[in-house]
Amino acid sequence: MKSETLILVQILLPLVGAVLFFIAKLMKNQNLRRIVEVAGGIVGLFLPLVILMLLYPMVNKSSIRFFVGNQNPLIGIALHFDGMSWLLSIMGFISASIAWLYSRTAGPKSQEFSALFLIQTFALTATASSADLFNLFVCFEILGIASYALTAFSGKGRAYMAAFSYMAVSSTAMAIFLLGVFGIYRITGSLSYDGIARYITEVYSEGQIVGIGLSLVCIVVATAVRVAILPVYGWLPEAHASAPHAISAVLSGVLIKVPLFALGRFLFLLMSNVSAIDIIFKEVLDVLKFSGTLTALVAVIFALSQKEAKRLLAYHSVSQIGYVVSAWAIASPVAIAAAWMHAFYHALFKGLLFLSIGCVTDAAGSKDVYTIRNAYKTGVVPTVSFFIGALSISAFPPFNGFASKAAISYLHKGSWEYVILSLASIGTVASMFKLSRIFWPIKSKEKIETFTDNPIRITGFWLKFSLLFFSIACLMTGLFAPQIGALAGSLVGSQQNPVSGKLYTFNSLQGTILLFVQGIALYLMVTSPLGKRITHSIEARRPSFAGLLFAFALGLGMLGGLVLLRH
Amino acid sequence: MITFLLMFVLIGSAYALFSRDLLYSTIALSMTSVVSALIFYILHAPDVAITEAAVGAGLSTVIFIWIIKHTRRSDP
Amino acid sequence: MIYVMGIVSILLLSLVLGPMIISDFVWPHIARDFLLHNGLTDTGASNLVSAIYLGYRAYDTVGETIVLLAAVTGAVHLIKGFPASVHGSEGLPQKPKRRTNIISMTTGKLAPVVMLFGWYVMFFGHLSPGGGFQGGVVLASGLLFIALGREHHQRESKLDRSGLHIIEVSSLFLILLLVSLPLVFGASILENPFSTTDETIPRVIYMIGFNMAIGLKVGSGLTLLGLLMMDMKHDD
Amino acid sequence: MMINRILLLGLFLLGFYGLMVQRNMVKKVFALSIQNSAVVLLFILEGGSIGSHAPIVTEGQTEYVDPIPQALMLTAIVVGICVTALALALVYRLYQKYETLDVEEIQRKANNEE
Repeated sequence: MKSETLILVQILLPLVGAVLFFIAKLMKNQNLRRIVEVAGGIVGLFLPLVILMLLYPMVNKSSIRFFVGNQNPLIGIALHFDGMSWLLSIMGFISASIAWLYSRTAGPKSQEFSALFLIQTFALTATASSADLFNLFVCFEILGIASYALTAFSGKGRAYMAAFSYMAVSSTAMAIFLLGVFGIYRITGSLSYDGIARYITEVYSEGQIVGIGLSLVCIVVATAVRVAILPVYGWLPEAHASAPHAISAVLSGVLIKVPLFALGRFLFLLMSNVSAIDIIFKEVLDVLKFSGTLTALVAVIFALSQKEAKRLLAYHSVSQIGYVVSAWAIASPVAIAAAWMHAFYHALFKGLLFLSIGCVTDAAGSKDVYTIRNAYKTGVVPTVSFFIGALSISAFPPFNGFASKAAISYLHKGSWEYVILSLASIGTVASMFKLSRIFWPIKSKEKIETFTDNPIRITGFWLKFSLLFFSIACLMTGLFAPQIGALAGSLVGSQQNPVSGKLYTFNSLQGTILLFVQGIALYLMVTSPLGKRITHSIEARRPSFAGLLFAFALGLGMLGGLVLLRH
Repeated sequence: MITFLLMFVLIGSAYALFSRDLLYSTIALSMTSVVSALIFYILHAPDVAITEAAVGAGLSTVIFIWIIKHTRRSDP
Repeated sequence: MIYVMGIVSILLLSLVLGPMIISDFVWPHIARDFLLHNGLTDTGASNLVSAIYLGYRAYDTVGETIVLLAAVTGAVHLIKGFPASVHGSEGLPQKPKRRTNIISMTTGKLAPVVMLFGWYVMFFGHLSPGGGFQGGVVLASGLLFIALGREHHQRESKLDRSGLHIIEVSSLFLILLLVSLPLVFGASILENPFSTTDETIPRVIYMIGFNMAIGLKVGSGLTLLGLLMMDMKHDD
Repeated sequence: MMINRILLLGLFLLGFYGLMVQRNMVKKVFALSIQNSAVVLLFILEGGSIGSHAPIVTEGQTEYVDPIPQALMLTAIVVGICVTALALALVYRLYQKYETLDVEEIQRKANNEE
């Protein structure tokens, strides 16, 4: 089997799974339908993981570059399947298959849901390995349409509004992405990354440099909408809070990261062989690094002030993606490996948090962090898995958040980003402490509405299986972080292992304890009467529809102005 | 010639956005689709002309009329 | 307040998009010259747009069919999941119940012509302008024409939904089959299978097959959406 | 040639302004499809500047228009109509639930609902 065919089979298998689900929808008798559904799930989600294992030796040696259906390089669609796309596909398939298993008991069980879910997974892997601008546009559109429809599956009024505003902002962004593709094709005459890089070297005139710079700004800002960085993250909290739990786990875990690394493949390829455009890239990436770091802090402040559990977690996703962007924007191979590691670990512990909090709030019947108590009665598995997720996200040593956050803060050693990122992690500890209140036993004098009298024990095999899998994965990846760091480094082509060897030194443990003390102190401040007033005022301020578009125009204007001022 | 038709598209879209009655704005929108299909034909792009005519004028008008039938016809 | 934000964002956008759109560049003709010479020989289609659309960049077309599939599935699920009878639709005044037979007579005559045109556009997509999508959309409007003309109760008998569902799923399966067909001939995925064998079988058959599969898929998907929108009854 | 580009830039900005300012949800979907058609018109208008004949291969003819933007715009038009169809299905469900098409009212009702 040639490696090209294996790669395309691995990309197209989720589609076969989706077709199986459509066939299952047509079937009349029950058990035949269930068999076809199980077959669809296995073919669509688990078989590609096996193929990825087969592909590892080939990818480890060198990246596989080919044109789909070996068409002519000038017109055909290029695909680069290198270490990065292997890593992204692994991240995508693991969190998608576990979230799908979770939805077998708790989530929507209709065949259309699973078919759209598999189409979304197809779009993830296709985006991860595409090396053609217009093909990237089509993959972003499939990703978008599948996630709008899946967000609306939860049936709540809020979900429709969230899906609508997400759709409006990203289809405007995609129209501007098309303008970027137009600008680049008009100057270089080619759509594939290699073709663009080759023709760009002949760019001399001032006008062409400005033209290319502006189209790159359009493409970067359009992708920034899907990655939810500072100015344009407004759509994410509402969409992730109102989507079904399995979908918010995949949305936060994978869907906001793959576009970032796909954009990285395009930018870093161009930066490596073109000097004239290099100045523009440096500035664009600096701005992205700045806004990524700022996102980490601003989103944690918003997260601290939320009273709804899932919205608190959604703001955390925005802050964690801020971490990933601040590492990714350094653009050195070791930085990209560290960014991927944090993205993968975030997919694991954020998926765990969304799934556990989701089923606990469903069992409690209310979403408000201030009113739920005694959630530990819902069962051992949700409680333990929540605490593992909370400790991972707040970088507690044995769990995986500790290793990846150490890797990122090691990158930023000594610069102001280091200070802001550590402030953000203190905020993370405080908000996780606040979220864990729902598990505390009720004290007699508190008159908060609780569900002590009829604690609904959470049952369902697949639900528990997915929670346990994520918890064990968080623990294992935390313990074996240096090995995973080496794997990521070798695949991305960086000699240095992003995870520094001596992880559990004395001062790092001391730093963690200091972090936790500051976190608890911040938590006490937030729940003080003065703190409550501030948080209520922050929480009441919701991003309005026009505000989303205004932020988008602001971001585009800022970056475009930067390029125009330079020339 | 094309400039004139483009002005027509611009005016039609402006009317579609700012008119009080949604039914008239749907008609204005499908008219702009037909005119842009004509522009594509003039620009030697017959494939895109057929697609724009069939999808833009045909399908999106049907969907917009359906949504108006099931919601409200007049703007606030 | 919103108007101020609107004006400011328009100015910002024109600041960035203006110089990009308005600046004058010579349009590259490398691709056009290449296609001019070996577009016909490579894919066998004289319509160069179809040559790109189904030959060189067929992977985009597969992605696009999936976009349409996801949109139609999502829209059908959203519309069907909610019984419309709860809210009287005061959008348009209700049409008088007595239906004149003018409508059914004209649609009866007109529908076959539209359907024929749809099939023609689909089958001759590689020679004359047209192709899978355009043919599918015209076919769907032809089918909806027939449904419009019918009386309410007659509509269910002729155009029952399960028939269309089966067409949609089988055409989707046909597309996946066509995508992997070249493997049988030893070529890679999405490569024209008849390019490796000797010239007896013209290459254009692969493209006609693709056109037909996409046309059927688009046609049945959009007809389902149209039927659902028209009479809001959910039977299956 | 320049005037056409300015008109198309105006059409795109009109779509963006309409999407932002119009409170009626159906009008926002209008604005989305206007934006999409503005981009499609720009591609085909610019692509057609290098030739004078439709890209159907006929003997002795070399002055064809660039077929690549046309093939790309077929995809963009279909994607635009898919986004419109899904958006209107969402507007339909929102209307069934909140009895209004006004974005601010819906957001107000959604906020104080939870």
